[in-house]
Formats: sequence, C-alpha cells, structure tokens
Amino acid sequence: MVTTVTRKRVEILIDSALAPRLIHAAADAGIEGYTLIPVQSGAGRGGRWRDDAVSGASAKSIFLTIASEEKAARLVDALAPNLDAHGMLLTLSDVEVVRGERF
Amino acid sequence: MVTTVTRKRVEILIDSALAPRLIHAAADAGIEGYTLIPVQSGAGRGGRWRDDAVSGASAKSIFLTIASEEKAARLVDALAPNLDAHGMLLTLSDVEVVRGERF
Amino acid sequence: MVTTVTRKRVEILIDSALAPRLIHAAADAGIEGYTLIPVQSGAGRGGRWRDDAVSGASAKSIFLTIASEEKAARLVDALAPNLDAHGMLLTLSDVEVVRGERF
Amino acid sequence: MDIVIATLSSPVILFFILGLAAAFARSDLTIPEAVAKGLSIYLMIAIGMKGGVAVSKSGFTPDLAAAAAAGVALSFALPYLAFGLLTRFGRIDRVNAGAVAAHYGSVSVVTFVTAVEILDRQGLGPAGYMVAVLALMETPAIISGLLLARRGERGDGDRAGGLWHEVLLNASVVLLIGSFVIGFAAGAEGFAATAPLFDGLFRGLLCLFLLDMGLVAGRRLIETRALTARAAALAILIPLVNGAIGTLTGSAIGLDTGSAAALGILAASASYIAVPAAMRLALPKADPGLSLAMSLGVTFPFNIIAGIPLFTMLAQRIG
Amino acid sequence: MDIVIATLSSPVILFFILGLAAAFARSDLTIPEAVAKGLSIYLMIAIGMKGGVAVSKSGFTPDLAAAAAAGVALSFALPYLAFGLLTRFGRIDRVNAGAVAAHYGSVSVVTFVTAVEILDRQGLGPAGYMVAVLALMETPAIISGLLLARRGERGDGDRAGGLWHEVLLNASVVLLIGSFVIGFAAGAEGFAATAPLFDGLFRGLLCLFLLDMGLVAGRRLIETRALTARAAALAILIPLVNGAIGTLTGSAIGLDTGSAAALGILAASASYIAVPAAMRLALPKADPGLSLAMSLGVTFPFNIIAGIPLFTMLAQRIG
Amino acid sequence: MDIVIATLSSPVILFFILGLAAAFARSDLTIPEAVAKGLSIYLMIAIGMKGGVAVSKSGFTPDLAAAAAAGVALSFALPYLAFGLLTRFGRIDRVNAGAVAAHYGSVSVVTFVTAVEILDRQGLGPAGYMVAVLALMETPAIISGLLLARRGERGDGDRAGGLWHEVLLNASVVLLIGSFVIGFAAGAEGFAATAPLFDGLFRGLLCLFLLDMGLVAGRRLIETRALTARAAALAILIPLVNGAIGTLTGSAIGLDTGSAAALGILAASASYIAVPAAMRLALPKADPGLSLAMSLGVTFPFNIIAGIPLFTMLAQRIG
Ligand SMILES: Nc1ncnc2c1ncn2[C@@H]1O[C@H](COP(=O)(O)O)[C@@H](O)[C@H]1O
Ligand SMILES: Nc1ncnc2c1ncn2[C@@H]1O[C@H](COP(=O)(O)O)[C@@H](O)[C@H]1O
Ligand SMILES: Nc1ncnc2c1ncn2[C@@H]1O[C@H](COP(=O)(O)O)[C@@H](O)[C@H]1O
Ligand code: NA
Ligand code: NA
Ligand code: NA
Repeated sequence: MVTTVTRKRVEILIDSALAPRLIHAAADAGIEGYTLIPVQSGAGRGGRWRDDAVSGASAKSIFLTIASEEKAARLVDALAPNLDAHGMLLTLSDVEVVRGERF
Repeated sequence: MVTTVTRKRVEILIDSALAPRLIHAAADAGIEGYTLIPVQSGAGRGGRWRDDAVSGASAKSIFLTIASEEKAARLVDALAPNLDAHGMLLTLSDVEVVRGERF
Repeated sequence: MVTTVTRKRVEILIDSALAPRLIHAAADAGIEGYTLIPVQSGAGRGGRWRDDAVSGASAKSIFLTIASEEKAARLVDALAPNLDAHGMLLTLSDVEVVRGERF
Repeated sequence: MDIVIATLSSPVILFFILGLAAAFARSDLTIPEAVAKGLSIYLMIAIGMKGGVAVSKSGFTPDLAAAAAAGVALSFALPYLAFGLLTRFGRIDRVNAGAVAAHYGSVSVVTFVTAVEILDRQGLGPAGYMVAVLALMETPAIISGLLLARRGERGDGDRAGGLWHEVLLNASVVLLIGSFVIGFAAGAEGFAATAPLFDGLFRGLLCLFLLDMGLVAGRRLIETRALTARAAALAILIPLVNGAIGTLTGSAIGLDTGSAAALGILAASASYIAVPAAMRLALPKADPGLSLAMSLGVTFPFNIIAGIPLFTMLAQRIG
Repeated sequence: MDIVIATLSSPVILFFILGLAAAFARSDLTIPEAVAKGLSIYLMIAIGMKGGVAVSKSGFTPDLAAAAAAGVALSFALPYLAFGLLTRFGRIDRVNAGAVAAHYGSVSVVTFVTAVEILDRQGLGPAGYMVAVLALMETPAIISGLLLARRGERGDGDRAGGLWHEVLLNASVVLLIGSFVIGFAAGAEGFAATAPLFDGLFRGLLCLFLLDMGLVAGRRLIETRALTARAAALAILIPLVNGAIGTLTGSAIGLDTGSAAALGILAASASYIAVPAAMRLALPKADPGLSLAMSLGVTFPFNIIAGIPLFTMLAQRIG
Repeated sequence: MDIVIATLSSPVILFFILGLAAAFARSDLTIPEAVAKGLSIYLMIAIGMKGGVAVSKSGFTPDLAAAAAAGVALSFALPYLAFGLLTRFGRIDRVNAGAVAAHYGSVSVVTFVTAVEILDRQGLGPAGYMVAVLALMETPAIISGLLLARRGERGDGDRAGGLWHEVLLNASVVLLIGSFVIGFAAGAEGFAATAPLFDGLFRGLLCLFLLDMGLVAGRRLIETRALTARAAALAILIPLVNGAIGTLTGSAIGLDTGSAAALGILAASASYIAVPAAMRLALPKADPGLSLAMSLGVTFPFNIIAGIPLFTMLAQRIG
C-alpha cells in the first residue's frame, strides 16, 4: 500500500451565518483548505432546530478540514474560548492521508 | 493547546422515515444531542438507492452523535439486534472534544 | 456491549461528475457498499468553489465507504496515482462496526 | 378507442414516456428533489382546492356520501384480496405481503390527477367530491395491511401511537383535506384570484411532474433487486382486478361514468407516498424495495398508460 | 369589520392557518427549503418591480419623500422603546434585549405583502412607493439595536466591516431595491411581458408561501425553549405599540388611508430574515432562539391574523 | 441601434446586470441550486416544445436541413480555430486548450434563449427549427476537442463507453430533443393547454434565471485563480470570430435575418453545462476552473450584453 501519514480531521458544527468568520479564523491558523457540508436538523441543550429557509439564521453547516497537528492545535486554541457562546461543536480525530505535505 | 477529552463519535446511516424512532432510542440511552446530515445516494446489499423525493420512503440520513463511551455503548446495545432488519449502518470511533462534560 | 470489530472508514471528496468512475474503481477493489454525501462549498489550492447548479461541473460529493483493511488498501493503491490530477481528497481512519463480516 | 388515442397523444403522457425512456437509456437527467417535492405539493393543493370549489357549488349530495362510503370500504377490503394473491401466487411471506397489500388498497394521487386530466378532455370529468374520496381512501388500507401482516402476533402497542399519528396526519392527507376545505370556504369567487396558479398552470406542471415520475419509475425498475417475475406479474394483475371492482362498484352505486371510472382508477392505483412511510415505521422488517418496485416501478406506469383508458372504457360500457 | 372578514376568509390567510394547525398537530408536512427560499425571492422581486412600475407612473412625489423619511426615523427610533420594555418588563439582559429590539425596529416583507394583498381587495391599496419605504426600514434598526446592546462597551472595530457589508448588501435589500429600480426603468410596458409571472401568479404563490410560514412559525413556537411568558406577552405588546405609532405617523404626514395602514403594519412587523443574520454576526452571544421565537413564532402570526385588520381600522378612523 | 437599446432596457438583461452587480459587490444573495436547476430544465423544455410546435406548422423545409448541416459543421470545425488561438496566443497547454476549444465549439442554451427573446421583440424571431440546430450543435465539438487534446496519444478505449453515453444522453440533449419531439407531436392544439406555463411565464422565469446567471458568472470571475489576462482576452476574441463566422454562414446558406443572427450567436456562445461535464470525464487532468472562468465568467456576459446586438446588426447589414 502507498505510504500514508497521520493528520488531524477537525469537524466543526457551526451556524451557517458564522461560517465566513470561521473560515477567517482557520486562515489565521494557516488552514486554507476546507469543505462545508450541509446539515439537516439536530438537537442539543438549546432544543431542536431545523433549517427553515425562511430565516436563514437557524441553518447550520459542518466545517471539515484536514490539517497538520500543529495547525489544528492553533485553530482549536483560537476557537476554544467562544465554542459555547457561539454554539459550535468541535471534534478532532486522527486520519491517514496520502501525500500529507499539502496539509 | 487546550485540554481535550476522548468521546465516542457514533455515526448511523438510517432511513429518514425511521429517524424519529432512532432519536427516541438515543434519548432512552441518555443521548439528547445529535445532528442529522442529508445523504444523496448509495449502494449496498439491497442494490442502489437514491432519494427520489417522490416516495420519501427511500430517503436516508446520517445520524451523528458525540457521546460518552458509556452512553454510546448503551445505544449500540439497544440497536444491535435490529441493525440489519432495519437497514442501519453503524460505526463508532474515538474523537477528542473540548469540554467533554456536556456529552 | 456487543462485540465490534475494526474496519477502515474511507472518505473521498470528489467531483460529482467523476463519482461514477470512483464507484467503478471501488467495485474493482471489491467494495460494493458506499454512501454519497452532498457537499456545499469549499476551498483548496484551486481557490474557492461552490456548487452553482448552472454548470454541474463544479459540484462535489463525499464518497464514504466502510471496508476491510485489505479492500481499502486495494482501493487506495488504485486511486493514489490520480488523486491530485483528479482533484480528490482521500482520508482513512479506523472505526468499529457491529457484525463486520459484511464489509 | 378515442380514450386510448387521447391518452397516448396527451403531452402529459408523452412527458411520462420521455422520462421512462431517459431512465431506461440511463441518461443522467434528474429533476432536483426539492422541485419534485414542490410540484407534488402543488398538485395536491391544486386538486384539493378545485374539489372544494366544486363541492361548494354542488353541495353535499347523496352521491358524495355513497362514493365516500364505497371508497373507504374498498380501501379496507382490497388488501385482503391482494394479500391472498401475494402469498399464494406470489410466494411472498406474510410480513411483506401485508405491506404490499396495504399499498394496493391505498391510492396514488398522481394517477388520479392524470386520470382526471384525461377524462376532462373527453367531457367525462369526474365529480368534484372524488377528491375527498381520494383523501379518504389513503389510510384505511394501512390498517388492513397491518392486520394481515401481524395476524396471529400480539400487537406492538408501544409503537402504535407514532403510527396512527403518521397515518392520519401525513403530509398528503393534510394537504388534500386542508385545501379541499379552503377551496370549499373560498368558493369560486375566492378561488378566482389564485386560479392563474392552481388552474392555469396545472396541465403544464403536471407534464413536468410526470417527466420526473417517468424517471423515478424507470430507475426503480432498473435498479431493483427485489422484483421477481411473479411479483411483476401481480403488479399488473392486482390493479386489473382492483380497478374492475372499483369501476363496477362506482357504477352500481349510481355514479356518473367519469366518477365511476375515477373510482376504478383509484382502486387500481397503488400508494407510493403515504403507505411506504407508514410501513417503514410499522413493519420495519418488510422490504421497502419490493413494494416500491411493484407500486412505483410497474403499477404506476401500467395505470398511466393502460389502466386509465381501460377503466374508462369499462365505465362507458356498463354506464 | 369588513376588513376582519376579508382577512379571515382570504385563501392567503386560510393557508397560513392550515400551516399553523399542521405544525401544532405535529404533522410531518414540510415545504422543501429550496422551494421556500425560491418563493421568498419571487415575492421580493414581484413586489419590488410592482412598486417601481407604480412610481414610474406617479413620479417622485413629496408624499414619497415624507414616507421615506418617516420610515427611516421609525426604524431608528422604535428599538429604543422596545429595548426599554424588554429590559424592564421582560427582564431580558442587555445583549439579548438589543438584539430583539433590532428585530422590532426592522420589518417583515411577508407581513407587508400580505397586508397589501388584503388592503388591495378593500380598495385601500397603498401607494407604490411603500415598497421603497419597506426596503429603507430594513436596516437602520440594526444600528440602534447594536448601540443599545453595546452601550458602555468599546466597539468591535475589527469586525464591523463584515457587518456593514452584511447589513447594506444582504439579499433582501439587494432584491427589493434592485427590482424596484428595474421596475422603474422598465415601466408598465416593459413589465407587461413579465406580468403573467410577477402579477398573475402572485396571490397563488403567496398562499403557498404563507402555508410554509404557518408551518415554520408553529414549529418554532412548539420547539422553542427560550420563550418566557413575559417575552411572549411583549411579542404582542410591542407590535401593538409600534403599529399604533406607525399608523399615527403615517396619518400625521398626510399619507392616504391605505399607505398609513401599511406604514403602521411595517412598524408593527418584526424582521426574521435580515436582522437575525446580522445579529448572529454582530452579537454572536445573543440567543437567536429568543428573538426568532418572538418575531417569527408570536409576532408574525399575530400581525397576519390580527394586526393587519387592526391597523387598517385605526387608519380608517383617524384618516 | 434599436437592438442595442432593446437589449439594454429589457428586464431580462437588467436582471442579469443586477446579478453581476450583486456578485461584484459580494452580496450574499443566492438562488437555491435546486431552483436554478429547475429553471434551467423549464427553459429547455419550453424552448424545445415551442420549436417543435413551430416545425409542426412549417414542416421540414430545405432551410431546416441547411441550417442543421451548417450547425453540425460549425460545431465540428470551430474548435480547431479556437485551439490554434489558445495554444499560440493564449500559451495554454494542449490538454487544457483542447478542453476549452470544445466549450467554444458547443453552445449555450441560455444565450440562445435570451437572443430569441430579444430578436422576437424586434420582429426578427428566428425560425422554430433553430432549436433543433441548437441541440445538434451541443456535442460534435466534444469530439473535436478530444481529438485535439489527445493528438498523438493513443486513445483511452476503456473509458470511451461512459463518455459517449454522457455525450449523447446528457440531460440537456435529452430535454431539448425530447420536448422538441413532444411539441412536434402535440402541435399547436396540444400545446395550448400547457401554454400558460411554457409560454406565458417564459419571459418572467427567464428574468429569474438570468439573475442567477449573473450571480454565478460574477462569482466565478471573482473567485477564479485560473484566468490569465491572455485567456480573458481570448474569451472575448473567440466569440467575436466564431460569431462572425456563424452569422456569415447563416446568411450564405440563405437563412432569414433572425435565423442567421441566431446561428451567429450559437457559434459565438460557449457551453458551460454539457461540455464541462464531458471534459471532466474524458480529460480529468484538464482544469475545469479555466474553461468555466472563460466560458461562464467572460464569454457568457459578453454575449448577453454585447454579442447579441452585435451579431444581429451584422446579420441585418449583410442580410
Ligand atoms: N485541507 C483540507 N481539508 C478539507 N477539505 C479540503 C482541504 N483541502 C482541499 N479541500 C477540499 O478539496 C477541494 C479541492 O482542493 P484543491 O485540489 O486543493 O483545490 C477544495 O475545494 C475543498 O473542498
Ligand atoms: N452530542 C452531540 N452530538 C452531535 N451533535 C450535537 C450534540 N450536541 C449538540 N449537537 C448539535 O449542536 C447543536 C447545538 O447544540 P447546543 O448548543 O447544545 O444546543 C445541536 O442542535 C445539534 O445539531
Ligand atoms: N460498506 C458500506 N460503506 C458505506 N455505506 C454503506 C456500506 N454498505 C451499505 N452502505 C449504505 O447502507 C445502505 C443500505 O445498505 P444495505 O442494507 O447493504 O443495502 C446502502 O444503500 C448504502 O448507502
Ligand atoms: Na388502490
Ligand atoms: Na417594525
Ligand atoms: Na459556440
């Protein structure tokens, strides 16, 4: 099998309205590559939500990025103080990638 | 870097029609927080499917939840007998989260 | 808790136009089961993209499959030479599944 | 024979055939899900309102009551017949046969709408209250199907709540009944301001929707792994039997030719919206692939192309 | 009283009530997001163009200038009043009160559109330029709300850029102003070719959109955890006060009855599109659940069902 | 000059400019994907049916055959010219130049539709069969582009199957040809019942679609990293050259002024639907960002605003 290296998979559930700000924060942490995944509905401590399209304000997305451990740590440190106030849900895990130098 | 703790990421592919029942089962296992992600199409032993919108009956979603090991185990135990009959696909993995006490 | 086994979770971000080809490649590697997840937008070395629906050519999807280590390795080996030219992003990770014999 | 020509030369049917052909040729043409769902909501509202407006003119007649009673009775009874055919001739197990039987007792809104469209052009437009009959026929079959599937088993009391809720408040029942009532309340005058949408565009949007139905039905047929030859044969035999029973019943209770044909077509049609969703909840072990391949892949095209003219001719003969 | 009957028997309002009822009964009926968003874009373009065409006929009159100035002033001023009520009677903290106050100073496009629809049927159609007033009232309240929420705090200079951009170029402002200008440029003649879409279908599509609004408002009300009894009471009291102020202002500056009523309804209405998005960016710590439960869950239905006839009657009395 | 004024004052074009402006100002306005895709399906069906109805009246004439042959020849030949310009002046490598050349040999449905709309208002409506020519011109260019890109390389036999399938059965070819045939079969009489949708709403829905096209083209231009100054210049030069050739060809084979202008506009237009998808499959190493920035970001707006009046005036001069 081709050789792979380990990188961090950072998955952040965020209000779509705040996504542009998260993209900025990621760029500040040196992360340029990301993918946004649509989300349908969910529930948490704030009750249920669903994207009603009428008021875009309740739509959420998943911001997914593969990054080096160092960049991921920088991003997490930058976001940590606001995770709760901004209603974000952040998870980190290890993944293997082919040609890891681009992350 | 801020301290993180390990939690379980439970990902369940399920018929959208059965999602309300899964949400109930999760609540019974003590899991209140979850996110539903839309799915486009796929294939498995039952052949190909795609969401045709005409008959909502073939739509699927991904139910994603971050939970403590204990709650995740309770949910998996509750679902295991029906996984196949109900056409669910369940995976478990470890993720790191910030402030894990809420899960 | 019910016993689980470890399998590979292969996640590939791909141009929707190339998905049928990827499905073929997976089948060649012995992987019949997969799920396609829609993707909203993103950015990488090629700049930002979003699905504009006008020219389907810029839409992307996530191809997600759970497979045995062996089959996953076969698929990764088959895809590795073209990952960059075809603009694919591939990650591999371990997940636990119930009744792993089907993968 | 006029009805056959009228059917096959109608743009509505031609678009359905285009969709089928594109699916069989494995073209990548698809109608976005949201658009298809929007169109189906439109069709239900439009037909509901038009039915309500019609009844607001004609009033509640004995015919209406007779048709409603006949529709409910058919929806309850027809699954028993289908179940027998499915288990004996079809060799399908009890749970799956019960699920499939429920589909055939219930109805397909689009089949009905297409039939009305074609009957109208023949001067055989069914009575406005047939929309109410359509709504009433959606759910009784679910009960029969469940009784058949669970025969000899103890009920699943715990889950019944969610099911009844799903059955009685599912989207299509709410839309049909709701807009029927609004059409009835608004009357012809109130309807007029919305007529450019709900009346003027009706035929054109039905073309688009049937294009999508052709694509969906064709793909389902190609991609299914669940459909046996016997099941496919039953997906034509059952609507023939049910449609004949429905048409005869309509005639027997004194409905006009168009309404009797419409009742026949309702009986012949099989649900692919309300019932699959309910069965997924109530009988999660039944294979949704089988019932949808039968109802959507075989019976729907059969009814659109052959069933509508057939039961119309039957109603004309005996009318 | 005619206006009450006209309101409650209009299919537009009946569909809204159907949506509310379906949500309360927990039916699974939903309008696909893409369709709902498409409908809302349609409504803004249609109303923008019609306003522009009307002004291209009437020209820029002193009335127009007076109404525009009054609208902007109301949008700036009303949040201060609302903020007082929210913090004192509502016991809501400063940040959340500022966010909510901004919603009530701004406006709801659909409330306005529904009001125009109902006023038109009464022969009280407001002047075409009220669409421009609507667009102008969307954003000043955001400034007031932020000033209130951040009172005594240093500004967040760094982020302000993105916010101003969002505020001035948000989708609804661009659509309303853009299509107003296009309608003005095209005039009645240029509009004619697009009239079957933007005029003919208007009422029917408004029915569909209000069905969705009923579903969305009803669900928001059921699922909210943020709404206290006091907040709910304020979500009715604030529009009553704002609407009365708006109607009186309209009368005082000499607007015709229909336009004065429309200004009242604009003042009474609360934003649930432009402002929530801006607040999410500018005050991320404010709970969007609270302001949307109030504006969308309570105030919107209240205005559609009671506010529109109320302020119309007020304008008629004092007109 | 009438045509310039007619172009720039048409609501259709004004909405396109609104979309462009909103994109350049980085407004967050977006039309939901599903709605945009639905509109594009609508436009293809509407124009296909109208063409079919027109040919059912006029019959198959020698003009039709000449125009069809000319269209196919142009689609095959034009990529060779474009390829030369792209590799020499544009300094683009062989694979990318082949892919881009294919786009310029093929056609843009919306450019054509907009041109017909504007020509119609000038009393220069092109012949109904030009829709068939449009459909025929979509794919030959793909073959030429591939031959150019792969010159000197051995073919990729294994993959060719999927490609041909994609090329001949792609959604827009199926829709255009399918609805052309349905329009032909239904004739004016059959079309009448669907006319409120496919004719009445046409202009209004085209406004909405061009608003979206403006947004998409503007954003593509802003966000591209692939477009060099030379490539941008070619994205204007190539359509000028191709459009002149197309218009002259049309005149030479004796088409009426409107049809000759339409053939010129088809030649000038560049595909951004069928060809990009085919190239992604056939030349996965070509950068789709480059060809879409050129065809959608530069050529499309150029043609809509300048190309349509230009080739119309040319056709009028030489006609
Ligand atoms: N580091 C990353 N993490 C997540 N997604 C990425 C990353 N890099 C690229 N992508 C996605 O892959 C697409 C193509 O990347 P590229 O080939 O670098 O332009 C981007 O548009 C993103 O959607
Ligand atoms: N444990 C969880 N697992 C997955 N998603 C969650 C979880 N908790 C919260 N969420 C998501 O995050 C959103 C906000 O959560 P909260 O801030 O707790 O209301 C919810 O609506 C869910 O979509
Ligand atoms: N190995 C797999 N990896 C990812 N998704 C799968 C896999 N197997 C099945 N699926 C998904 O689960 C659905 C049902 O699978 P099955 O029950 O095998 O037909 C399929 O349609 C796929 O969407
Ligand atoms: Na039936
Ligand atoms: Na207000
Ligand atoms: Na061309």
